[in-house]
This record gives sequence, structure tokens and C-alpha cells, in this order.
Amino acid sequence: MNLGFALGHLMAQAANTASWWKPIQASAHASSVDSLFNFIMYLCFFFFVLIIGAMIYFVVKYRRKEGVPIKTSPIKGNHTLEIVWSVIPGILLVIMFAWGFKDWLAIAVVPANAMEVRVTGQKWNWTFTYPKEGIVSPDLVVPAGQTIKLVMTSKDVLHSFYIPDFRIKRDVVPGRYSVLWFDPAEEATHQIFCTEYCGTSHSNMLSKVKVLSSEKYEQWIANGGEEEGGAGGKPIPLAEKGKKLYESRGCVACHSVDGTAKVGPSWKGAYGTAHKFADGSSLASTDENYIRESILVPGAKVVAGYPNVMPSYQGQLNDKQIESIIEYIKSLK
Amino acid sequence: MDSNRNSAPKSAHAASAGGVEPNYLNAHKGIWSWMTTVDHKRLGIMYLVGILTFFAAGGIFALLVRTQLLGKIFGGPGKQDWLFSGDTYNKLFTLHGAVMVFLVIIPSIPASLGNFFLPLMLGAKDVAFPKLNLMSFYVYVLGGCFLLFSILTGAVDTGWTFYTPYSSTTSTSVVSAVMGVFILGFSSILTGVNFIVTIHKMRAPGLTWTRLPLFVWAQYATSLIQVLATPVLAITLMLLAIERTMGVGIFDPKLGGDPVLFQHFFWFYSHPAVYIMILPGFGVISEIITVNSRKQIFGYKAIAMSSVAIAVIGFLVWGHHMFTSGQSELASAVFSFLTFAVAVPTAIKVFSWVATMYGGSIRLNSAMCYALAFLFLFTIGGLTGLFLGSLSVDIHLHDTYFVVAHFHYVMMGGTMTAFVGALHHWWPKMTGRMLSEFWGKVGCFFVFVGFNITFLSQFLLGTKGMPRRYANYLPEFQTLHQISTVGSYLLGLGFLITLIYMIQSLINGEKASKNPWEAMSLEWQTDSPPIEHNFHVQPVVKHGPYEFPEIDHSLARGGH
Amino acid sequence: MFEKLRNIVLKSGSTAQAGHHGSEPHVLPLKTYFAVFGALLLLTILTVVVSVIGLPQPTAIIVAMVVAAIKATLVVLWFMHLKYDDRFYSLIFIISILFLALFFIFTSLDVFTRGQVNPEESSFSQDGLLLRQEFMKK
Amino acid sequence: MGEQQSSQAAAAGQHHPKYLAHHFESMEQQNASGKLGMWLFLGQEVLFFSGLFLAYTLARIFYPETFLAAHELLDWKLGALNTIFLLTSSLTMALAVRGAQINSKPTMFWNILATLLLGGAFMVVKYIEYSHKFHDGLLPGHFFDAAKAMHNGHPANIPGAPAIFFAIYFTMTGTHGLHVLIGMLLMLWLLVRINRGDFNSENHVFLENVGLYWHIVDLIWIFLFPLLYLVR
Repeated sequence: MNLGFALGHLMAQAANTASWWKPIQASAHASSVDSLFNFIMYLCFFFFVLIIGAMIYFVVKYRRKEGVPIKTSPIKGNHTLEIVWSVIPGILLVIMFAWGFKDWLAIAVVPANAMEVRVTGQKWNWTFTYPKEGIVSPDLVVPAGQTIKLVMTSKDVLHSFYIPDFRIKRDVVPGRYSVLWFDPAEEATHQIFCTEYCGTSHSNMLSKVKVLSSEKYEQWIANGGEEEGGAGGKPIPLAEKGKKLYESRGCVACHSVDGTAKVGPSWKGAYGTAHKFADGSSLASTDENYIRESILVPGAKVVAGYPNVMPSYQGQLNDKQIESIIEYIKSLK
Repeated sequence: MDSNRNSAPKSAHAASAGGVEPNYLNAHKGIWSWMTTVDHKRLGIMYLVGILTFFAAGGIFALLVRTQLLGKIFGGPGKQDWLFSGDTYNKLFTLHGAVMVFLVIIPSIPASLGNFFLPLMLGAKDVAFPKLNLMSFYVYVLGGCFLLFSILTGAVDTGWTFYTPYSSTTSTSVVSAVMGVFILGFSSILTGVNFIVTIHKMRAPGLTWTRLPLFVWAQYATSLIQVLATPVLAITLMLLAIERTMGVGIFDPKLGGDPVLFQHFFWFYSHPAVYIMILPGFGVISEIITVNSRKQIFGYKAIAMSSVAIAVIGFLVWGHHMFTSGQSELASAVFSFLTFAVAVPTAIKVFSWVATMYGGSIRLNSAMCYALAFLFLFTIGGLTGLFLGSLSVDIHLHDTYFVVAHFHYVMMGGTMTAFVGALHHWWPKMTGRMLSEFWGKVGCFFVFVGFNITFLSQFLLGTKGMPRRYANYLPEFQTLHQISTVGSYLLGLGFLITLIYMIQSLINGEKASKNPWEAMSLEWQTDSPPIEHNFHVQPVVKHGPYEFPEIDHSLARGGH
Repeated sequence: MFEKLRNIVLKSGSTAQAGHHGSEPHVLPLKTYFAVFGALLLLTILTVVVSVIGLPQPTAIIVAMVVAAIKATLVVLWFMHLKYDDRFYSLIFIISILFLALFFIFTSLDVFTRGQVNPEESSFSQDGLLLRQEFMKK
Repeated sequence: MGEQQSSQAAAAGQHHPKYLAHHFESMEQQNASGKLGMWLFLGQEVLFFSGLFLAYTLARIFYPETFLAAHELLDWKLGALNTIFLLTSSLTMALAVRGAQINSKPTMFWNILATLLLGGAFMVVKYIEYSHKFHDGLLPGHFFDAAKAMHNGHPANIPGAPAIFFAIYFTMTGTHGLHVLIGMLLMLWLLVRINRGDFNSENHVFLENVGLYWHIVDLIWIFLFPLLYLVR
């Protein structure tokens, strides 16, 4: 009957593969968290079997039988037993606290030689800015073997930056910085979640940590944070890059490409057509300046009938990226 | 939905044996007599009907949430969800949370069974302030209407925790929901005041503090928390409402406030609130296990004192909800240590209950089945709290499905199982009818199995890193979610069976005697259902509540 | 100490018959009321004078709070009759003050020690203030 | 209470004074229960206001210079006048309770009336302060407009966001004012019951409870006054 031991056996070979019930251990910290997790889990199985086993044993042994005169024991308490079962759990609890506190301090104090990356969470996407290189990217691309320090803040509501593979999580509070660090060991891609409820597309606020070898990382930095060309290494057409930005930068959450109006107007056939604005003025045909202005200062000319809720992408998209988005919109006839 | 409200059992139901005096149900006739009653028993029944109705509503929201989480393969950002859009799903889980917490589980045992049985157990004619009791009921109804009004005008999508700055910037009707909870808080405070004064001032002659049934001790500790914690929730929600309407800048960072401050204000109430929920459940379990094992409780003083200890230490640990929320390292360490301290009295209680069964003569009626289910489920719930209490593991598990499974094991597996068990234990006394033992056990089986399937799978989802409150999810979580949803249907079925045979027992259930379980505490010494002012003659207490005749004191000298 | 506390709780729970110290309430002479009132007025004038002088920052708050606390105790002991009443009522009042202090202490435990490990996180550091000001302008 | 019960109790030959509720054994138990219930309610009130005081403390720590500059705009003389009104009303309320203890209806009546009038005076002074602020545009939260404030001669260079100070000021004094209003309504109801002769030395727990409530409201103002008006 005991689920615990089956699980324990499965647990044993959980080294670096994602077992069916635990993410992989991508860093030293992850394995130390797992070892405390296992310690508490074995302890809980032991006490669970002790308590529930005793309960079942008593129910079976002292089950009332028909016709047998009932004689029950007059025991009302037993001071030694009561002291024993307060002190022993007390000691075990202190051990759990101390071990948890030790590991937790390790994750709180950032090592010295960490490479700093700034993270901005906003309603429903993450953006990562590399201060030295001035690159802004939707994914966290890092070289293997280099400790990374994340300095995070939010633009609107509470979010929470969570990488299960590294077992780290920190709330991203608007108006304040919060700090997190991890040391990626070898090349891999890890999933990033938002775990603090933040509204409509809280479940779509996902991103990736791409751990590259140092050469590939240098290459990535060299061409300004864009994945170099498709398979054949030839440059990707601008509209194609625009489509990737459309999906990764959160435009998809409010603008559709098939004509249906969502939170914002649809991009299908938008280029070159007339638009009436909320403040009564209108524009004969949508041109590149209007699109660029709406990306950088969305509140300037809002299309009539739509809420003025679009966040500004000032400083998050460089000119080449805005160029490719405009190309993409043009291609949507 | 429930028949108690309108069909007070047929007048043909003659006053039970015991005397010509009519019982509390048919002493007065007509809806008006029910609406203006100050009799604690009738108020208990009215609360019970309200709580069960809202429990059904909350349950339906839960089933809708679980059905959404069957989920279509999640195809990437912006993919349309298969059943509900993101917004509707957010409103559903918020309503499930708010209705279950504020309207069902906080008043569940104290307001319905506490109101009904506290005066009976103390040998008193009524609670200390009967009119205040009636007012608390109407405050509860008014609070419920405010919440329903907020549902009709577009519902709330902030989660039952109303975290700012989302709750102060979202466009849904947060203010009316917050006002509803503000009003419900006063019903909780006034009930707490009422019970503390009743326990202090209206005990029967001879009923000293060490002869009180443990349900009364648990109710005393709960009322202590209700009185001291709920006002802070009232002020927090009032500040939130003012912030939304007038832009007061205490919590919203745009206006210069600090959202982590809101979390401190909120959890200062909400963690003691989870002890308001579980402590009455402890009281009920102590009653059921002793009566059905025919044995003294093991370590009466330890259990009574641990209830009060939990109530007090419960106020020191709220920071463990905020380990990852930007709280300072020193505060997190202090809160983590105190969280482990509060685990000790809870452990003492569980060990003492199991020890009570040693050397007993255990009768497995449906109430005892629910009590054993409680022990199983609450032990898992309590033990998984240790994972969330230790700092480094909580960083991984916070706000994932591990937390969802943990608090459902403690609240649903703990308090609601104890509540349904208590209903089975005291049903004969409340309604004068017996419940069918067979169907009771069938219902308990489905609830137990359905519950475990639903929430054991969620522990595994949590360790895999599946975050909370997600409308759709990555493909690797799909199978576990589908298992969990199937489990939730079984759980719903279990409660449906329970509801059906409870209604059936009201209609033509077999008559109940004065003391079907041969218990020794005072509520079993009056008729069932009891007369309007409880006791024909004022009872005098000479011995403790668990001195069963079957206890063989000769064994003590001989010892075995 | 614990023994004394236990007696206060047990004695207060006088069951129905134990009619203790008769039902004739304890009546204070008029003089006491006016004396307490006089003291309260004096203390109010004291706080106003102290604030007008303008003490340096930390002591001003402490003095104001101490004087307010003295005035509060005067009102609670005499006007609210707590001095002559059942000790259990003062126990309730003290418990509620304790829980108030608890709320203050644990919340400030967090607010004041933010950013000790990572300075960026402190709400009072230079860039913390800058970020908050800039965030509020938007 | 149901007539049916008290007649039964009377039938049981028990001496049953007019004010004793059916479910209590003795007047002494009824009074003690009433007072215990009131003290528990006051404990809850203290914790209710604890939230406001903590919000004040932390807002002040986050924005010390705003608080120092902004509360120059409050008129401390009016605040002191209000304090004196409330302290005197506390005295008259205590004398009213004493009047009930010595069974003298006129003392009770006139003292409660005096307390009521003093409470009214407090609210009038509050009204003057609020209208002065409304006129000057020093309003809570996003209603605060610096232009109007500057126009009315208030220094515009209040560092940080003065709206926060006035938000806290209005929240605290508003909630306190609401409690004063509730107290005044209770006292009106008291005057009616005193006239009906409900209170004597044996049964005046309702009057005592309203007194306790009023003293707690005064207690909170004793702390509010220095925090908001005085502290330099």
C-alpha cells in the first residue's frame, strides 16, 4: 500500500534527468534544495507510516465485536510519552529550519564575479537588457559557467520570476529592485514562468533561459542579440524577424493578425488604410511614422474605440527591430 | 437546494419522547418566527443552510476550474483557451476562493455547530447575547449579498487575496467584493465575542474549566482569534477600497505605497484565519474519537492548552506566505523558525488522538469514518507544511500547485471532513432523525478516494514547477491535471450522495433516541431535537465529559 | 507570573452562583474625576508646548508618544474604571495592546531590514528612492 | 425575550427582577457578561485602528520630509481645541456613569447631554478644518491639486508627494470622526432610555458600555492629535 517507498526508489536515480515528478537539477543550488526536499520527504513518510499505521492497527485490534462485554482502558495520559513526542519532533523541526536557512542564505548572497542582467516584467512578457552591450532581448541568453545576477523590477503589477530547473524564484515588485542569481553549468534551455498572479495572460507570461557555450554567446552579442540567420546562415528577411518580435514581445497578446479586434486593433491590412482616432483627428493612410510613433508613444494617437492601455516600448526595441515590425505589418495584406 | 430552510420537518413529527413540551423546531410556526428567532439552535440551523448552499456554489466553481484544466494542448502565447478565456478562468478561481474562504469555511463549524451546541454543552439556556447573535446572522447574509452583487456586476479577478497593485488597478468590481468581505468580518467578530462571554459566564454549576468538552476549548481558542485578527482584515480592505476610489497611496506603488506592506496587513489576518478554520475541526475530532472509542481523551490538558497555544503562536508566523515576495532576509528567517514552532502543538494533538484509540472499543459509524479520514488527510496536510516552512525548499515550491495541494489537504481534508463528520455525529440531536449508516460510509468512501486522487496528483504538479492560477499550461503537466480533474468529479459525487441521504433522512429518517451514541457530554442529556430553552431542569456537572461507563478502572490497578 | 494569570482567568469565569463582592458598584468621589481631568489638561498643554519649542527629530516623537501614553493610562484606569474592576478586563486590554505591538514589530522587522544582503533591494537606498520617484511620475 | 419563558421562570418561584434576561441566572452575571463583551469589542477596536497607525508610521518613514513639510499646513490650534473638547466629554461621560451608580437621574441626563454637545462641537471644528482644506485643494490622493494649493498661499515646494500625507490625514481623522458620530447616535438613544428611567444603580451596563466606547474613541484621538498635528 505504501506509495512512499515506490516514490523513494524512483527518486534515487534522479540525477540530471527530469524525472516524471521533478525538474532537472541545473545548478549546485538545485541539488542542495533537492537533498533537503528528500530529507523532509523521508521524515514525513516515516511519521506518516507511524501515525496512520498505529491508527489502522488500533482500529483493527480494538474493533468493537458484537456480544463481547466492552472493557476499555482507563489511561488518561502519560507524561513521559507526551514529553517524548514533543521534544523529538521539536529537535527534528529545528534541524529542518537550520538546513533550510543555510541553503537559503547561499541563494540570497550574490557571488562577486556575477554578470549583471536587468530584467523587466510587464503585463504578460519578460524583457532582458544587457547594460554593457545595450542589447534588449525577449529571452535570457547567458554563457555557460558564468554566474548571472538578475536585477529585476516590474512596470505595472506584481510578477514573480521563476526558473524551476534552478529552483529559484523572486517576486518582481513595481517601484523596487529585487535581486536573484544562478550559475548555469552546461548548455541547455530552461523554462521561465511568472508565478505571481498578474491578470488575463498570466499563464502566457513565459520565457526561456538559453545557456550557450561562450563562443556562441560572443557570436550572439556580436550581432546585437539576434539569432543569426536561418539554417543556411543567410540573413532572415526583415518581415520574418518582425513576425518573431510580434510573437515574443507581447504584441500578440493585444493585436491579432487575422482581422479580429482584440484589446488593440488588428494588424491585418492596417498599413495604408485610413484610421479615425479617439481625439477626433484622423489619418488618410497609415504610414511608417504613425506605426513608429505608436510603438514608442502609444498614447499619442489612439484608434477610436480602443482603450489607451498599450505600454510604451521606448528603449526596449531598437530601430532595426522597429523596422522589421513595420515590414511585417506591411506584409499582412 | 437544501430543504432545511423551507420545510421545517412536518408537524406530524411528534415531540420526541420526554415530555409534552414542543421542541425548538415546532415551538413557533411560520417563516417570520424563523427570521426573528433569537434561539441559538434555530440560528445554527439557518447558518448551516446558508453555509451548505454557498458550499455547493463554491464546489461548482471548483468543478468548472478543474474542467478548464483538463486543457487542450497548449500551443504557445496567445493561444485561445479551450473552455474559458483567461479572464473568465481568473474570475472563476477568484470566486471559488472567496466564496469557500469567507462564506463557507470560516463560519462553517463555529457559526452553525458552535452556535447550536456551545450553550448545550455548557448547560446554558442560550448564548450570552442572543440578539447580537441574530444580528451576526443578518450581517453574514448582508455580506453574502454584497459578494453575490459583485459576482453579478462582472465578478472579481484578483484572487481571494486581493494583492495590490493588481487589485487597485483592475477594472472588475473589487470594491463591492471587498465591502462584502468587510461586512462578513463583523459577523465573525461578533460571534467570537458572543462565544467567549458565553464560555466565561454561563457554564453550568460544577462545570469547571478542566471538565469542559474539548469542542468548547477549541471554540474558545477560535473565538480568541476571531476577535483579535478580523479587525485588521477590516482595516486592510477598507484602505484598499479607499485606495481604489480616492487614490490614497499606502499600497499602490504608483501613488508611493508599498505592495509588500499590503501582504503584511493581509496575512496578519489570513494566517490566524486558517487557524480559525482548523481549530473547531480539532474540537470536533476530539469529541467523535472519544465517544466512538469509549475512552478518555489521551492528555486532556495537553490538547486543551495546545488549542490556545496554536491560537497565540498563529499570530507570529504570517511571514511564511511572503518568503519570495521581497521580504527582508531577517524577517523571513524569523518567520520560518516560528512556523516550525507552531507545528509542535499540532503534532501533539494528532499523536494524542491516535493514542486515545489505544485500548478502546472502536465503533465504526459514519462519523468515526470521517474522523479517521480526517486523521489520514490532515496528517498529510500538516506534514507537507514542513516543506513550505523551510526556506530553501519554499523558494522552489512557493505559488506552485504544491501549495494548492497543501492547503486543500488541510482545509478541505481537515476542516470540511471534520465538519461533515460532525454533521453525522450531531444529526440525531439536531433533527431528531438518524442518518443511514450504509450511505454514510459510501459517501465517505467517495469523498476520501476522490479527494486523494485530486490532490495527490497536485503535489507532483507542484514539485514539477507548475505555477498556481494558470488558465492553460505546458504539455508536460497535462496527464497529472487530467487525473486531478477526474478525482474532483469523484469528490463532487461523494458530496452529492451525502446531500441526498441527508435530505432523505429529514423526510423519513428513523427516529433518534436522546443519546444514540451514549455520549457523556451535556448536549446528549436533553431531548433530540432539544426543547426551546434546552434543559428541562438545570443540569449539574459532577464529572468530566469522557467518563464512559465502559472504562474498566480495575485495569488501572492491575495494568496490562 | 503564569499562576497569577491563570487565577485572573479562572476567577473571572465566576459561574452563576458565586456572587462575589456584592452588586453595589464601587463609587469614586467627585474629587478623583476632576483631579484626573486636570492632569489630562496639563499634559495636553505640555505636549503642545514641547512641540512648539521644536525638539530635535528623534526625541520629539518619543516625548510626544510618552505623554500620550500617560494620558491614555489615566483615561483607561480612572475614567474607564479599570482600576477597580475585575482584573480580567485589564488582561483583555493588555492582550489587545500586545497584539498591536506584535503587528508593529514584525512588520517593521521586514521594512527596516530590507536590502541588507543585496543593497539594490533596500527601499531607502539612493537608487531605490530614485526608482520610486520616477515610477510615481509615470 | 419570549414572554412564555419568563412566566415559566417566575412560575418556578424564582425572584425575577424586570431587567433580567431569561437566560441569565442573576443580575450580577448579566452585568458582568455585558461588560466582558464590551471589553472584547474594545480590544477589537484597538486592533482596527492599529492598521491605520502602522500605515501612518511606515508612510512617515518612507517620506519623512513630506510629512514634516505637509503638516505645517494643519492648524494645530484647532487640533488642540478638539483635544480639549474630547477630554471634557470624557469627563462628563465618566460623571454620567457615576450618576448611574448613585441612582441620580438628573446627573445622568445632564452629563450625557453635555458629552453629546461636546462631541457635536468636535464635529463642527472638524467640519471647519475639512472645508478649509477642500477650499485650498489639499485633498486626499489624486484629488490633491498643487496649483490650487499654491494659489491659496501654501508653499508649493513640498518635497515628495503631499497627496500621501493628506490621504493618511483624511483616512485617520475620517474613520475617527465616523466613530465619534456613532458615539453621538448611541448617546441620543441613551437620553431616551434615561428619560424612560431604564437605568438605576443595579442595571446600567448599557450606559457603562457606551461610556467605555466613548473613552476608547477619546483615547485614539489622544494619540492622533500629536502624531498628525504636532510632531515637528
